[in-house]
Amino acid sequence: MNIHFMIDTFFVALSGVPVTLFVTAVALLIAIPAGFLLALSRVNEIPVIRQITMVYVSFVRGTPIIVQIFITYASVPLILTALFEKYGIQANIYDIHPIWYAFIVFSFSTTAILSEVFRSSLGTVDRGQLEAAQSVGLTSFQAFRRILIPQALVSALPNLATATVNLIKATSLGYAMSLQEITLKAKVAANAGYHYIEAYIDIFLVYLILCSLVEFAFKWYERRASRYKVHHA
Amino acid sequence: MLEITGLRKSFGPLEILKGVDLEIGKGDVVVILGPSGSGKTTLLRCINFLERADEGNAQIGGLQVDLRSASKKEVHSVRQKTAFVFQNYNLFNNKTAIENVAEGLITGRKIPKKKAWETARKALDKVGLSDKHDAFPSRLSGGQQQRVGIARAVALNPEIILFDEPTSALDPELVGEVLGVMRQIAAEGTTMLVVTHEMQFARDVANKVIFMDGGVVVESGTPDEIFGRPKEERTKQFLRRVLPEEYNYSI
Amino acid sequence: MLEITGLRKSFGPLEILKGVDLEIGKGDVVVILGPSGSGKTTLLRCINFLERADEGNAQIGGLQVDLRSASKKEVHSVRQKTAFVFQNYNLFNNKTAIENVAEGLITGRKIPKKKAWETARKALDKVGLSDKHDAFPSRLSGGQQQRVGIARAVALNPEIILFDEPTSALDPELVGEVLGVMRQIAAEGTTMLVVTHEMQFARDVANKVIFMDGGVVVESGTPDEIFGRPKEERTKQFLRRVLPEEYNYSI
Amino acid sequence: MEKYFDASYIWSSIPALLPFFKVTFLVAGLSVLFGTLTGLLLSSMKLGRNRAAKAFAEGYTTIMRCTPSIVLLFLVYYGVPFLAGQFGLYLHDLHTAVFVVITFTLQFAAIMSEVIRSAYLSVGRGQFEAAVSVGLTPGQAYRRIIFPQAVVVALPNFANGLLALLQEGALAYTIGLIDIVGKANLIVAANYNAHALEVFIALALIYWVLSIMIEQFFGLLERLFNKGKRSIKTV
Amino acid sequence: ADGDHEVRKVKIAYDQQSKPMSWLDENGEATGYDVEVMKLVDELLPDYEFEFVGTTSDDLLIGVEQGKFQAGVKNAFWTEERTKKFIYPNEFLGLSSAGLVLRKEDENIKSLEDFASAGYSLAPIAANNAQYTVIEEYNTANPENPVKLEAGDSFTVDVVQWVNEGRVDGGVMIEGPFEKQVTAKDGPYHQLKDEVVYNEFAVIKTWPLFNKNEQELADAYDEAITKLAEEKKREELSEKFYGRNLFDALEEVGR
Ligand SMILES: Nc1ncnc2c1ncn2[C@@H]1O[C@H](COP(=O)(O)OP(=O)(O)OP(=O)(O)O)[C@@H](O)[C@H]1O
Ligand SMILES: Nc1ncnc2c1ncn2[C@@H]1O[C@H](COP(=O)(O)OP(=O)(O)OP(=O)(O)O)[C@@H](O)[C@H]1O
Ligand SMILES: [Mg+2]
Ligand SMILES: [Mg+2]
Repeated sequence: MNIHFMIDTFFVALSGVPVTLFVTAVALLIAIPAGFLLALSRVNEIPVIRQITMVYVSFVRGTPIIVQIFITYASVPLILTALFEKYGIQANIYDIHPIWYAFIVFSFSTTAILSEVFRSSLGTVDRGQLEAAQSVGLTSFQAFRRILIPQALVSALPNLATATVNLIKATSLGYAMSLQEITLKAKVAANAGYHYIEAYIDIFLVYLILCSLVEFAFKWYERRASRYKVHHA
Repeated sequence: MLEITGLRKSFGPLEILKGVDLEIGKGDVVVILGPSGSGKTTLLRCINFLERADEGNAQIGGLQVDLRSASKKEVHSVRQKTAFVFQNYNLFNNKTAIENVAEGLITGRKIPKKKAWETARKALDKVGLSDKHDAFPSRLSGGQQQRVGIARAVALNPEIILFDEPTSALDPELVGEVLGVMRQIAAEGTTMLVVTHEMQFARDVANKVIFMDGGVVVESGTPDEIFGRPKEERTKQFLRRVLPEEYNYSI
Repeated sequence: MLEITGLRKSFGPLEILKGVDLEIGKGDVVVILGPSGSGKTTLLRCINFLERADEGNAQIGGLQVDLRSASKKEVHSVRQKTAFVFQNYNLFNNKTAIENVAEGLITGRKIPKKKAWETARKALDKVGLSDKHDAFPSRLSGGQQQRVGIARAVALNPEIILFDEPTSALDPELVGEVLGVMRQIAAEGTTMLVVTHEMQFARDVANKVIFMDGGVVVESGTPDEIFGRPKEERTKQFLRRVLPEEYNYSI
Repeated sequence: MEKYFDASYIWSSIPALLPFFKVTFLVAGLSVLFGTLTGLLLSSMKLGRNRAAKAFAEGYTTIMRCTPSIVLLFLVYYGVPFLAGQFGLYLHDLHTAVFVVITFTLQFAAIMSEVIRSAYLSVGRGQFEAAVSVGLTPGQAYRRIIFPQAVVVALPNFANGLLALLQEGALAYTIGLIDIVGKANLIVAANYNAHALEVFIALALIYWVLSIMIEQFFGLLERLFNKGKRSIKTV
Repeated sequence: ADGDHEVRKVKIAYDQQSKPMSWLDENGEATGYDVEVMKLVDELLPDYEFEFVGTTSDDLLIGVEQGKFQAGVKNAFWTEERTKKFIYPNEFLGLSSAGLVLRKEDENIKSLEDFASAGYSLAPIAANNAQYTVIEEYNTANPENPVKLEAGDSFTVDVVQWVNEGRVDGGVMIEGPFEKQVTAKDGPYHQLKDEVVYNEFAVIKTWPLFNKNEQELADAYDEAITKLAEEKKREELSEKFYGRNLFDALEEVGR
């Protein structure tokens, strides 16, 4: 074991954290509203959208992310070029930074997972809350924004935390798309001297720290958001 | 003030309201009595569009609406004219007592925040909760929650308040508390439509009592008429079962 | 039959029961009254070991136990001698009405299945649920659920049944129903300890009334003594607030 | 696009991939079995009164949730034989699948401990109290009353965990286990990396069909166990 | 083997997805240039019995270092730093021709210098791949004119297709796979034979890696490989797996 290398590489791996967090943040920013809308479409049983949502969710939940990454990475450029050629659009899609593929893949998969999270959390809010809001003159939109969503959020938070932690871990597969994140950086550093054990330990440490912090932040926020609740023994 | 005609409502194959007519004047306190399942709650809910009626018209504070096909805008204006006090309170769990009361004023009525809080404070004080403004519903006793619910309705200063069994989930000591508050509001001239099992309240406060059964209004009249000289057999039967014997003696 | 001495129980820093003594003879129907929070539920729960007391002894149907440190075996035999009717029913959600009643007989008492079902059927019929044997709790009305709860307790034929506000969640018509069933069971000579707010029931059925407040027994006696000539100021105050005025007149 | 994409590779890969499903299945099945049992133990530690056990179970869950599967896989694959070696046991000859099963058992146990804990808590305490009050022992109360009700709540999350496990199992090929994903990689390698897209599409199709089957199956189970429970439509 | 000697079983790991250097074939057999040479070595060593264990590149490196495997073959190149982790024997295992896959019109780019000067983009290379090391070393030696090197994963990158698509301007490939994909009549990309070219820029020695405690095994290997070299066995296998006898170019091999 090469401790010196391990310490150096720990910081190399750490330098991949911003990319990881960036991808995570973008995926969440897209997936939270999109997942919420999909959840609403299933809850309210909107005909066609509901079926499409179900098929989509089962695909994303059912297939390994690495396979989704691969398919996206390989086929999106092929499809786009074909389209561009057909419509005579002058653009070089190969200049696209790999992070865009990461955005696509992780937004899609997180949206599917969050739609399920939100669906179950909306179910925990009593219908009476909506009725009470309407009876004091709030519109449905206002009722959702001010009363229902804040309450649904509380029961969604633990699952949201799990989804976020899983997303952060999943971005490590971004190495397959040359995404300069934690795992790839550590492994590149390891190559010169074949220091793979040290690299994996570094990767382990970085994720452990990162995910523990995220988990801690969610727990803190959950306590804050649920301060209106009484916890029974 | 409020006039309902030909209100019908079914759930699936079950017809719950079979043509209900109703008239309430300004400042009236009307009590609806009736056995469980007779459609009292459904009636209130249809008036406030929490359920869509299958048929029926309403005239609420000068506004004429079709209870079946009212537009979103009409629904909204009816709700602006009414307030609902729920049997199980339905306070906003994520808001404190005062926020519960202020919410409808600020977001629904667009009243400036400062003024809304002022109104909310007064309403809570009126129901005797001056010391609980900042408590979340989960930290309030049943009677206190019900009073916040009433304050929430009163603060809106609506043309009519609909009460759905506001005391049935309370223990006897708290019942007195809540009825006292309602008495006071009635005395101030607010129009009220109250579903309740509290005969005492009906007799003391109401100026009209409606007896419902099986989705229709069986009988209506002054409290003295209904309690003292009920005409219909069904009404007599119900009152016999519900009133404590001593009460009957004392009439 | 049942004798409790020196029962104490705290939750954290809060002392809820501050030394309660109690004696019930065979066939007695004892009603416990008291304001909310006085420790009535906690008392019943300690007797059935749903809560561990901090101190106290009990003698239940010939069995002497320490309420604080009873062994697992002793707890089990006390529970075999008692039955509990919960305020909020607590029926087994995953079992039909008849399975709810039979469960304790088959699994707890080791009674052969056929015989247990026979007993369960009879118990349900007795509480007027002959047509609901196979319904799941979620498809029963509140009054029906409460009656299944009573049938479940009665079928065990225990030495004593503990009731915790068996009617407080019911509407007035159902209250009558449930109290009727309890009257009938009392008439059959079952020993009962009942926490209730139903004064009518206390007066008609109980042969002893206990008034609790602040974790102690304030006063106890026959219904006539408690309702007619209460000695303690606190008792009088409570009764004034809880009893309908007419009821006071009629005494 | 036609120049590179040849759908016939999809159809020819499927029959080549399918037989390797039994490896995936075996590994997932064993991990689910052992993971659920361990998860049961962990959740009882979390719910119990022993503070040290509780802290251990909670710490364990956090660490497991925060460790990428691939890292855990390597830690187990090298760590377990290393530790065993300290006690004079030689484990390097164990089949790779054993390490994969250990890894996913450890991970699945963490997930299940949370699933079981929340399912248990969702069954009101009143159910337990009612059961002992009619003379059941605590053991009987758990078995006959609490467990059947908790299962209903746990099922959807259990299905989630199972699907996740099947996916994560895809990583087992990194230590040389040839399950269905490993086989896909071998097919791609045998083509000198050409036409990988088609092979992976075939792989995705298989997984997709499987996940739909699992979802349907669990939907069925839910309806079966759901007797007596009133399902409330959301919003 | 003489009877009183116990035969020692050793595990030789190989990268199972690296055709034609080493791979697991359709029949579940280990094969490829590296594996076949090691099989011949095994035959010459009566005291040893080789067991070939297929795995991935990452696992192979960790496994050999930890002693899970006694040795491993994965088309590994030599670097100074790696000698701290592994025993490199005295004798190399084989030769690897590394070249640039380019579009036909870029035929004139013959070296990494040319490629770098043109400012071209290169297909990502898996970080644990020997080719990555080659480019990295070139970049270290030519800091003023580096190749745009990006790490990725081998299984997501299909060099011939990417170059032809225009997704990248060039990619590094070993000659063997290129032959089998494009030049061979039944190759999956035979239809592209007039659109892409392969320009060799280096022939490099490849080595087996031995665990630090396996000096004896490494010495035994050296002995055997010397014998094989005399019999020109490696040349035959090179012809068989790479379609060309790389040993012809041995003179020019720098390292
Ligand atoms: N959403 C619904 N779907 C189907 N049936 C319903 C629904 N809501 C109410 N009902 C049925 O309509 C009937 C009348 O219900 P309603 O709640 O109006 O009675 P109520 O007079 O308020 O009775 P209670 O005094 O018990 O509150 C009942 O038989 C009830 O089962
Ligand atoms: N598990 C608990 N932890 C802390 N405090 C408790 C707990 N259970 C009960 N209490 C407190 O003990 C006191 C007595 O409760 P108990 O339920 O025995 O009252 P009660 O007489 O049954 O009242 P009610 O008529 O409202 O049912 C209350 O102040 C209650 O808040
Ligand atoms: Mg009602
Ligand atoms: Mg109580």
